[in-house]
Amino acid sequence: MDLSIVESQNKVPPLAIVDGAPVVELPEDLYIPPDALKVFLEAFEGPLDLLLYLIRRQNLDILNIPIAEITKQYIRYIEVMKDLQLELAAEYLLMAALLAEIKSRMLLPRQVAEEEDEDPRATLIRKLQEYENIKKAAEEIGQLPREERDIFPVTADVSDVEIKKKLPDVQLRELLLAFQDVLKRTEQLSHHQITREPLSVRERMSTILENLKGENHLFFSQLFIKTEGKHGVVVSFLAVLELCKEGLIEIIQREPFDPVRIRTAVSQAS
Amino acid sequence: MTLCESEQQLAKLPEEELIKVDMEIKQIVEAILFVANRPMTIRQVRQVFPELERPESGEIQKAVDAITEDYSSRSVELKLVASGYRFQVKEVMAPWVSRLFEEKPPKYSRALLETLAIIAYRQPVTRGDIEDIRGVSVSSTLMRTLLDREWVRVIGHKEIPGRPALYSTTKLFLDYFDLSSLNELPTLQEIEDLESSVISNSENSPAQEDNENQEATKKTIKVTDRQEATTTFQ
Amino acid sequence: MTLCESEQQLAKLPEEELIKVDMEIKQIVEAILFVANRPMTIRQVRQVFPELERPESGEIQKAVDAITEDYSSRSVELKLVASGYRFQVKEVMAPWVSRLFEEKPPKYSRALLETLAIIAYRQPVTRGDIEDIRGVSVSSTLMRTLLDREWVRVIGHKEIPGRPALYSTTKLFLDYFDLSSLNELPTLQEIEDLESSVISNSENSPAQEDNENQEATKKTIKVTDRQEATTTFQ
Repeated sequence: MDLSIVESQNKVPPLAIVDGAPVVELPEDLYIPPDALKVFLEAFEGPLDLLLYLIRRQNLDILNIPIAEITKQYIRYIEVMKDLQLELAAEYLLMAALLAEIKSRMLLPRQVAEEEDEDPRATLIRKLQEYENIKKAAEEIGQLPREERDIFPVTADVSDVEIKKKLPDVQLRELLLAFQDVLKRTEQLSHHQITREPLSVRERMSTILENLKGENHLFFSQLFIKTEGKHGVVVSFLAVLELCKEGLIEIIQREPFDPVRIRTAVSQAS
Repeated sequence: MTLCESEQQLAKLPEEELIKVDMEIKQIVEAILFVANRPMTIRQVRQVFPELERPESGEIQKAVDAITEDYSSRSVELKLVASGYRFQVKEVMAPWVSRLFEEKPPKYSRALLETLAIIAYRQPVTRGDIEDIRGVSVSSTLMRTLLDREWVRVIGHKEIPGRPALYSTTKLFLDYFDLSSLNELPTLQEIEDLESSVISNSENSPAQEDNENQEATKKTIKVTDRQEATTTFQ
Repeated sequence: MTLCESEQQLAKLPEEELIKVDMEIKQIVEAILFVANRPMTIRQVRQVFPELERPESGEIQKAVDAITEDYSSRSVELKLVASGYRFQVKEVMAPWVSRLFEEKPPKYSRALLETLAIIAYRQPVTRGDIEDIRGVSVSSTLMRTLLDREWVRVIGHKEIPGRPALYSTTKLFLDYFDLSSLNELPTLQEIEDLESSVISNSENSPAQEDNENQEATKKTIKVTDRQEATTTFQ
C-alpha cells in the first residue's frame, strides 16, 4: 500500500506518547505495525482532528485546502485502518463520504444559484475553523491553574471553638435511591456484576481487615467468636474466603499441623 | 503587621478614610473567610453579622480589600473567584504543597476539555451541538463526569423534537479553574465570516467586508493565500 | 503588630539569630500548615521537603515560631495541640464563627450519596473500585467529606501497586441511619424495586436542580418508609 502521504515535516507535535517516548511520525514503511496505527488513530479526537492534522502538516491554510489531495490522503488513511480492522468510528466514514461529495461537486460546472444555500465546502471549512478554535481553547483551559493541582483552598480549624456545626442531613431513602441509580447504570453500561452476598459478610470483611491493621498476622481461630454461634462462624468463614478471593489477605500454614494464620496479602508487584 | 501599617496610614490618610476600615469588622471578616470552607460573597459575609450590628456592604468590601493587602506578601492569598472570596495557597507554592498529597491530581482527557470548552464558550448548548462542533459523538460517561463534578448543569430543554437538554457551565467550574467570570477564560479566536471571505471572495472585493472581519482575517490569513485558495478550488 | 514587634526584636537579638528565619522556608512551612488540614509536627513538616533540600528541624521550628508571632494579632492563630501545629480560629471569634455555621447546611451531591452507598454495599473497596462501578472519577474532595463526616474510614491498604486505601463504613454511619448492622440495609432486590419516581428527574442534573429534588423527596417521604423497608426485608 502506498503511504507516501506521510511526509516528514520539521515541526510536528508528537502524535502520542508511547511508553514515555513521543511518537512523532506515522511509520513511513509500507508495513505498519498495527499497534502504531492504533496509537495514531487514538491520538485523534475524530475526523475533524485528523483532517486538521493533515492540513497543518503540510502547512496549508484551512481556507486553502486542495480538496482533491486532502480527500485522497484522508481516504487512504481510512482504508489502511479498515484493512487492519481497527475499530473505526462511523464519523470517519461519514467524513470520507462528505469529502468525496465535495470533490465530485468541484468537478462539475459551478452553478452559482444552487450553491447559495449550502456549499458543503464552505460548511466543512467553517467546521474545521470552529473545531480548531475550540481545540486551542481546550488546550488553554487545560493549562489554567486548577484546584487539586495548582490551587489549594485553605481553612482554619474550628474544632476548638464551641459551635454546633450543622452538617447536611441525609435520609436513608435518598441514599438508596442514589444506589438504585448506580445499579441501573451499571446494568446498562457494562457487565459489572454486583454480587449479592449478605452484607453481614461485607461488614465482617471490614472488621477482619481492621483487626489486621498493624498486626503481622492473626490466627485463624481468632476470627471466630464463640458467642456468635453457628451463624457467626459461617459469616466469618465466608468473609475470610471473600477476602482471599479479592486478594486482600493470605491464608498461611507454615508446616503441617501448624496453626493456620491469615495476614495482609503481600504485593505481587514487588 | 496590620497595626504598623494602619499607623502609617494614619499619617497619610484623612481621618474619615481610616474609620471605614474598622479593625473589628476586619478581624471578623477574616475569621469568617478562613472558616467558611467555601468561597463567600460580600453579601454572604454580611449576612453572618447579627441584623442590628450589620455593617454596610461597602464596609465589608473595605475590610476584604484590606485583608487582601495584608496577605499580599504571605504564602496564602485572599482571592476572588466566581462564587466569592476564598483563602487559598498562592500558586507558586503548589509544588511544595502538593507533596502533602499521596494521590496525583486527576488528568482530564482532550475529549473532556474540548467538550467543556464548547459548553463554556457556546452555552447554552445541546449534546447535539457539541457533537456537531467536535465531529464525533460525545459519550454519556463524559457528560456524566462533567455533571458529576458540577462544572456543567442542565439549564433547560430546547424546544425541538426530543427536547434535548441545554447545558451551561457553573460557578463551580470557574472556581475550580481559579476564575471569577467567564470573561477571564482565554479569548476564543473569532471565526472569519466565510460568506464574505472565501465563497464570495471570487465575486466581491474584500473591501466590502466589514471592518471587524477584516481585523480577524488579517491575523490568520494573508490576502495572497486567499486568492490562491479560490484558484485551487475552481 | 508583628512588624512593630520584630522591630523591637531587632533591637534585642543578635544579628545572626535573625538571619536564621529563612523567609523562603517560612513561606513554605506556612503554606504546608495551612493546607494540611490536620495538625503537623515539626518532623512531619520537615518530611514534606524533598530530601535534598530538607532544612534542619531547628530551622523549621524557627519558621513556626516566626509564623506564630506573625499571626498573633490576626483572627487565626498557629497553635500547638497534642498532635502538632495547626492553624485555628481564635476563641474570641467563636460567636461570629458559630453564626456562620448556624446557616442552613448545604446539600450533599448525588455523587457523594452514590459513593457512600457503594462503600456501604461493597466494602471494603478502593477508590478505583468505586470509580469502576460509577463509571466516573471520584474527586478527592468528595472522599474527604465522607472521611470528615466520619461515615467512612480507611481500614487498610490493598497490596497492589500504589497501595490504594480500602474504605469501609463506620459505626457512626450505622448510628446516623439508625441501623444496628449493615445487614439491616435493604437488599439489592429491594432497592431495585424502590419506586423511582424521584430518580428520573434528578438524573438530568446532579447540580442545582438536584437540590430541589432532594427537598421534594424529603417532603413526600416520611421516616416511616425506612421502617417499612427494614420490615419488608426480614
